[in-house]
Amino acid sequence: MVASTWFGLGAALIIGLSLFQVIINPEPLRKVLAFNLLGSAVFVLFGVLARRGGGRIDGVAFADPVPQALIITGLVVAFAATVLAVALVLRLLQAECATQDHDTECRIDD
Amino acid sequence: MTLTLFADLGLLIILLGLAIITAFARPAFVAVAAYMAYGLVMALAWVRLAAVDVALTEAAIGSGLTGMLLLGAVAWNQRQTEAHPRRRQIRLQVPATHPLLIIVVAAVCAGVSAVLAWVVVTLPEPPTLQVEQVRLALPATGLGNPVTGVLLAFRAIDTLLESVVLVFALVGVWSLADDAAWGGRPRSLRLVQHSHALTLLGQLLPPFGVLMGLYLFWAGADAPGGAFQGGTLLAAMWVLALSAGLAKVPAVSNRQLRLLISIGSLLFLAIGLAGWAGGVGFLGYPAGWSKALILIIEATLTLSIAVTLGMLVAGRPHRALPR
Amino acid sequence: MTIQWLLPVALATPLVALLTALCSRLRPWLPNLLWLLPLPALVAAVLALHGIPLAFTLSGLSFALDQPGAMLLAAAALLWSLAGLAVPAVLDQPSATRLSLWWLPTLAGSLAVFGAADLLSFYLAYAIVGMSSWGLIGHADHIQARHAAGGYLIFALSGELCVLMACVLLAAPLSAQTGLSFDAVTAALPSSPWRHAAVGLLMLGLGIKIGLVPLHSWMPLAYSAAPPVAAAVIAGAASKAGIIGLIRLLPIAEGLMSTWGLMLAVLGLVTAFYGLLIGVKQRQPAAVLAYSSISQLGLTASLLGVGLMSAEPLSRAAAVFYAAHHLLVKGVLFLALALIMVSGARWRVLLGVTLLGLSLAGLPLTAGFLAKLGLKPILGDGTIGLLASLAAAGTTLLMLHFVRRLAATQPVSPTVLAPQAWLALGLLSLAALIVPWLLVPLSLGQPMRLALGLPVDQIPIWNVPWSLTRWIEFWQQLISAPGLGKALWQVLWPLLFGGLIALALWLPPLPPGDVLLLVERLGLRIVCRIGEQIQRLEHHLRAWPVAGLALLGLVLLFAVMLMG
Amino acid sequence: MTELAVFGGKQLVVLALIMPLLGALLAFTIGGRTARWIALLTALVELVVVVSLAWIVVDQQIVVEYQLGGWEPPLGVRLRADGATVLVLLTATVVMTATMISAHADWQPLPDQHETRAGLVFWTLLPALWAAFNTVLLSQDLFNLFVALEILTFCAVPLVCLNGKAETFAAALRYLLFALLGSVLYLLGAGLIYGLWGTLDIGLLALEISKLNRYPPALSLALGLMTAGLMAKTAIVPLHLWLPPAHAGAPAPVSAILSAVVVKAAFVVLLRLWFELMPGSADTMVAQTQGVLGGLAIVLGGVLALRQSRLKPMIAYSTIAQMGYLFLVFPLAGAASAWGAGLLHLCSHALAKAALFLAAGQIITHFGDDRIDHLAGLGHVMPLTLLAFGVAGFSLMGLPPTGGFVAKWWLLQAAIETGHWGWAVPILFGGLLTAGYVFRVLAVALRPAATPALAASTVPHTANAMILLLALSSLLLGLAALGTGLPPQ
Repeated sequence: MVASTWFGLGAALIIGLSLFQVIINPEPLRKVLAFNLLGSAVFVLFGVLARRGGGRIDGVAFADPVPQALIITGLVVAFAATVLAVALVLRLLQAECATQDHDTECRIDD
Repeated sequence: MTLTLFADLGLLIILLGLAIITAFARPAFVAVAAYMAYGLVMALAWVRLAAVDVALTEAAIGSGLTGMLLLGAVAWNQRQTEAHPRRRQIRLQVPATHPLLIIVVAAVCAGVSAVLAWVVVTLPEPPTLQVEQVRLALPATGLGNPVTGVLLAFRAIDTLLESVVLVFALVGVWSLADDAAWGGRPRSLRLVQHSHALTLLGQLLPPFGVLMGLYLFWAGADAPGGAFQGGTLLAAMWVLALSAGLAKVPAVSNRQLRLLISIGSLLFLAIGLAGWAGGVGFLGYPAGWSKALILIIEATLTLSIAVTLGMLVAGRPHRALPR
Repeated sequence: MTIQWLLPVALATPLVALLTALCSRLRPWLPNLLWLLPLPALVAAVLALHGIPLAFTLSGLSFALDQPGAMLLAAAALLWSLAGLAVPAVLDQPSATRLSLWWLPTLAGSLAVFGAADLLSFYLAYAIVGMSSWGLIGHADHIQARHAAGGYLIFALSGELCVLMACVLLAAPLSAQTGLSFDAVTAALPSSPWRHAAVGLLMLGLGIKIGLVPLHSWMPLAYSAAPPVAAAVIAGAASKAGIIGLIRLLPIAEGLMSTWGLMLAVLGLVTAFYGLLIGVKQRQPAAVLAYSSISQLGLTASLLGVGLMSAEPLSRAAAVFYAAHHLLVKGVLFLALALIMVSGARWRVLLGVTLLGLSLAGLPLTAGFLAKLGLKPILGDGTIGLLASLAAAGTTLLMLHFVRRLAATQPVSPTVLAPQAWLALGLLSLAALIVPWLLVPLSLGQPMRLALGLPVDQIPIWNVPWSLTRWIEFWQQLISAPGLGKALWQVLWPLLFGGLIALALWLPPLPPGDVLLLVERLGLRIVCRIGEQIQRLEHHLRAWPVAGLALLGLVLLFAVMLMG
Repeated sequence: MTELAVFGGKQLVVLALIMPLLGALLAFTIGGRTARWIALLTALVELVVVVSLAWIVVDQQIVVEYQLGGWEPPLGVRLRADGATVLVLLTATVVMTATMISAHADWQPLPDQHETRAGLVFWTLLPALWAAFNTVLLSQDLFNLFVALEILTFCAVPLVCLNGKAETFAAALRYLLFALLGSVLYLLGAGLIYGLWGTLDIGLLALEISKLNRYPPALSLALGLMTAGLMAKTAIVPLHLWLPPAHAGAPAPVSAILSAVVVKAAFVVLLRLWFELMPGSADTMVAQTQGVLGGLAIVLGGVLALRQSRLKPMIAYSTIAQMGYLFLVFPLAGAASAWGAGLLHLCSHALAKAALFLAAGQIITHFGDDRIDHLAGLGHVMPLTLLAFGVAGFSLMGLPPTGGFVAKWWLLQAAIETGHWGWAVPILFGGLLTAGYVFRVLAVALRPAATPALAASTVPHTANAMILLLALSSLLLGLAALGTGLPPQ
């Protein structure tokens, strides 16, 4: 088995781990973190596919450029998602603190 | 051969360990720190997978900016928890889930992992990918880096959308402001009131960083690098300067700021439309002009991305401008 | 000169009037216009009866007037017009305005259902008339009306869904070339693999509309909750949508559905007697009329059932006539009730009501006599014929009971009605007495000849233009027929029998709605319980871990399924 | 230069995609009071563009294809517009334009203000969302679809909490996270497919897949991942956790767009996957499962809608039920009419649902109460709004001659044609439930008010006109479909 396949297996494992966290962990920040982990593992899988299609020219390894471009786009999109999610969590925190100060109940786990 | 395989396996084991810590560590700080470390090691892994462009992006955005963002959020969360000890934790779900449910979820996740692993092992040989097509088409673009070719020529629409994603994400972040704070500046990024070390760093590092960022963008045409990597580095330098208190975050109502943010996408769109006039269609480059046009697009994109990423890290406006 | 524009204009007039309701300044005028709006349809129907074919197609929906449709349309338009005349008199201004908003779509649907020439347009009109009747029934603002309207809605919707499914099944064997015309539908049905399901669903759906036992419970509640003037048009005209549906869609001429025919005949007869039995125990005059409607519509259904059983196309003709007659008479009876509830009982009105009520039972020299006579050759002299005669006896009993309850009706505060209301009642009564006589040669010609022992000529039943000379000739022949005396007695004996029983009997009252009330309370509780359980289930499904689990579960499930 | 002089179908396809994008960027850059006018102008131009495109495609019976940058797939990305695409495109355009016009007076800056937060966000993100939706419709590239779907989510989420109420932040977060989960799964699937054939173009992939006798494990897993991920974004039961709070909590114009347009995007991609990549998959177990979930959604959504006490949550649950109908297309795909039925249902539901939400918005603003039991007198105060509500409700119920009716008719026909009678049961039962909640509102609203002194409302005429337009479009759509004849071939 070549090294890239090992990376693929690792990515599969990390995907399972982070999916579990995304579903089970109740804290939104930890969910966001797990999402990032999940996304990065998915990109590794892309990278493994790219590497499989590559080879060596003049001793320098190269990989299929298309998945690489897709990963770069995907990383930026994932960053945008993270920013938005974190901003929402912070805003929610602030709203929660405000309601706490007024000592009123606010149900959000429904 | 075996030596590199051992090195790769070692890298993989470190990655797995850091992933497990990220996922399962109790304190949020530890988890985020582990994730940042994971990102850096992952950049190494990308080099091993022969994807240097991705390695640069991963290090800049995946590990650096994301890590910074999460670290800030965790810190803020902790401060608020201390300030409001009776505050309920925000949860999207009831935490005390039934143990049976947890076991079932774990089993299903393990199932997904197992099927994925099986699929990875049984992928057909030889792979049918696009290495050849890209190599044949690349000279027409005048570029030397195939990844940049894919990003800015073959799949330019993806890149255009990717650049606007950042703009709209920024609008989304701003939308969370209080109505009273609209038009004002985001909260100051200064971490501590007065730190000589940070000020020094803020003064020393940016010139090098900016240089490096500009190089990354310039090199991107023929070597690993490009607008996103360069822009991220520039943004990081700006953020550093902001946290050192050397510069002020601009107000969100600032016209110039908004133009800086959208100019990259607008110019991209304009050059894309000019393709019609050049007879090569939307998002096409007339023969001979392509490298120059791509460089212009990349230059403005780098600028816009840098400003947008910096503003994204700064967050929603907090204080209204004095009328 | 072409007058093809008349039919679309006639059918669209109520809808156009509905549009004027959008202007708040015009809205209060609507009730005063109600009598005018059905008149184009009346003209169209009369022209069609004179042999001028009217038809049009709009965006896949085709409408045309053949003689059965025109006959029912003429009667319905008359009723709608005259009842509309009475509306501003019996209701106060705001109430009448609100009623008009539902009156108009119901009117539109009720007229269009007789003109529909294919499956789609029929279902369109049928759904419109069914849905907008809901507004007429729930018009009054009291709990009883809401209750009745809710009950009606559940029944009507279930019925409509059955009809929809039946229509889809009927349309299934058709291709784009044949289109969805009724002829194509009934022609294709016998060989269709879905014929039994289609006819069964049709009977179920239309059975709800015409109140076949045990699907009748909504009718007494609805008719007694609705304002009587609205009940007049619903019981008179709107309910005939079910009859025209049976006439159009049952493959009577094909004779391949004898089991279904037998079922419909038996169910119809059971309904006829059931309506009578429960009806005589009612105290509210509107409820008595409702049960009478159940009974009469049941009899019509049984007539069609016998037709289906024995492949007798004449049954359609007889049913059309029977329905048209019932349409007008039921309209008069409800309208009389509407006027009396406002102004108090008057002996002249009661006398007229008695006469028309007995017309339903077949009183000689009334149009009802003709209707009963037309039934004879189709139902035959056997058990079914005897039962039909007994039903006529029961109808006599029921109508006398109604007159007694009507006489006892005391308005809360007697008011003097505008003369137009009495004019409407008078004209409608005259129409109910006279119009059927005019229609007889077209529809009942052959059944009556059979009944009277005259030779049946070869004139086709449908689509003979109506003319005065033909009409006089027809009656000259009939009056000189040898079998007239016997036929007269056959129709008269049940009437006398019923009258005698009416004198002898006095029964304690029952609440309207009978079975529905018993089922309702239990049913509601069960439905609420199920709803609660579903809500609880949904709440659990919305928990994040459960939804996430479901998502991953689906991923694995799909992957495994695709790997096969 | 001739290309510039005459806008053919190819140019129109590109314009349909980038006009809203340009509008969004300009609205953001210029901001202030001008943002609104830029967005409205964009909508009008886009309306002209899409109508012309639809005219060309329908009139000339052609499929317009465009290779972006001139690069042929598998290297480049291709846009494609066929009859079905332009129908959905046109529907979305009508909904968007009508919603924008009806909301044009909302969130205006006060005289001493330069711009408002909600105003800038609404007029920037709505055109952006539109651009993303159009990309989803037109793009033929699996990864490009992913990016477009992500933009759609990123624009929709901030709009959900536009009013800044605490509970809407939680709803928005829930929406974002679940949608992200769906996207990640989709992306993973797309990656695996690239690994198999080195292309992401739907047309090329369909060719490859048609050569297979048996699906390799990677393809099976990829399709499973993509299907489930997209289903999470369409909020099919049991993946609907995010929809009710988000759609009910958002401002009414946003709810209208979310329910009418946004949930449909993922469904369109799903249709592409199953009808274009794998034609003839109607009898597979997956299609049956999708149908079962659809039936479940119809029942669950209908019952929950009946049990809501407020107008907007009721309409939100109605969306869940109506999405269920769409999923019945998969098991019935063997019949010729199923595809048309799904498309027609999608469009008529979009129009009707937008009308319902906008009407609910006007009711909340001008009647001041959206508790269903408190609506007595509404018919007197806002007759036009209620009329539009009623017509739209009838379309949902499937009363003839609305689009909802024709769609239901065709679905039933498909059920008979394929011999899978069982699917008729949820279709018919769902109609009963829908009628239940629509009539429940009408019954109360038509009652005279408890306090008779309710003044006639001052609902702006433009808003009423737009709501009526949407409701009537749903009706006209049905008539037009009837005009094309039955059954569709």
